Amino acid sequence: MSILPETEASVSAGPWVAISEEPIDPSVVLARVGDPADGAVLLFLGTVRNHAEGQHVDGLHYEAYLPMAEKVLRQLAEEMCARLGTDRIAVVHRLGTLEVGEVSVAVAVSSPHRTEAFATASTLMEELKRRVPIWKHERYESGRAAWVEGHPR
Amino acid sequence: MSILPETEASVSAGPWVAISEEPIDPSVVLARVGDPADGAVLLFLGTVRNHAEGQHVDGLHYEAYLPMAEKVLRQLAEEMCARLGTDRIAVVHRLGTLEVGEVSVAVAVSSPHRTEAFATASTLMEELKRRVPIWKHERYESGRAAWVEGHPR
Amino acid sequence: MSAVRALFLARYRDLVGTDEVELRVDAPLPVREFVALVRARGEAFSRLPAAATVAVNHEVAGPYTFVGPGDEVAFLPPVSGG
Amino acid sequence: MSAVRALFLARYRDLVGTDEVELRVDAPLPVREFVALVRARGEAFSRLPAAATVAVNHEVAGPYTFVGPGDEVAFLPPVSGG
Repeated sequence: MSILPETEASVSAGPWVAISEEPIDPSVVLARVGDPADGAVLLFLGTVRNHAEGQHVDGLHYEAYLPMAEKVLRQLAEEMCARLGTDRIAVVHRLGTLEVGEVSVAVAVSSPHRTEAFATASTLMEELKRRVPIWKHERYESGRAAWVEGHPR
Repeated sequence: MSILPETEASVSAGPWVAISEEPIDPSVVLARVGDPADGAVLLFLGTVRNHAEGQHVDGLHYEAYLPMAEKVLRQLAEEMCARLGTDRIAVVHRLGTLEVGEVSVAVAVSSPHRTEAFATASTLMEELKRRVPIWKHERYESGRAAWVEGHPR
Repeated sequence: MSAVRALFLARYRDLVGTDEVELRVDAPLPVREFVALVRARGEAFSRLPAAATVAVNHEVAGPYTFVGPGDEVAFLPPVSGG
Repeated sequence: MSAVRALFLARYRDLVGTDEVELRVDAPLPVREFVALVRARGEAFSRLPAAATVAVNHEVAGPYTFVGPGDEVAFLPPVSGG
């Protein structure tokens, strides 16, 4: 027997966070944010580049330590929501094999004014690259492949 | 009789710039940028907020000094391209009557790394708000309407 | 033709009650004097700020930029696009 | 059960040649000692850095965090998501 009111579950949805092997659709991520009170919407997409450290890249593979990656990414999104004062943040990271040009990560933020949206999306990306246990394995034109570790820039 | 090679016209398309009464489709703006060499794509949307300076906003109207607005916006986009080192910038500003939630301006930038994309989109918006001769006429819930001048923040 | 077109945008149009007037100008004169000429056309025009931003032929002009026959001078309130 | 699961991610998995081993641990011990125990399992394991980042139960742990029976300890190379 529940004594909680039925509406309890919908009080605050929190940020939308996902890690998935499915291709990322930017318009779906964008649709997760926005509000009549917001004057700014920002969408960042990370895409697979055809070059890295002077080598020609053919494609890559992302691997995650999934339970921890999901937990850390959610914590991070919640920290950003606390800073923003709303839950209008969406973030999704792709796993598996990606070709050049495909979207590896998408972040959407909406806010009343543009400066918070820029700062939040930028900090979220910086911290994601620092904290979330996901690794990139690059395939080069030369036939070689290698794990990338850390972020030179 | 032309002595220019036929490919001349397609050497550099420059940034994509538009000022229009047509509703803005974010996915169309996004599609104007991106390149296999780019690892970052940024889309900024300005949307009509339901409040301004403590008043409830019902909707608004944008007016431009069109020939100058088009010229200044193009100059600005070209300055940003020069800074970025590529022409992968798209910007469109809406004119006419807009309801709450509609997109008034969209900026898309792609670049090899994310920091330049963030800096370019942010500076472009700042300069657009400072230099492009476009004015906002807000309609309030109270029935009053007023020109907005300058940008309090 | 010896006319200069003066355009009034946004709130300035509401202020003066028209979006455009033509002024007869026989010789080039500085923006500063041209603005004074416009403001002297009547009570409505005198509401324009003496230091209003103006653009000459789609380019923001300083007070000593010269305006002559055939030019287009636009009176621009502080902008609020974005 | 008195086992601790040790997981090896990304390049560390390639280095040791397996993604997981179980170690018998009768009493809790600091991460630092647990890592030494893993590295002593053989030549492949000794290639893991002595100061590798490890997570205990999905939380980054310092060298003096205690690891005990039932815990999951993951060896994490520097991350490169994004």
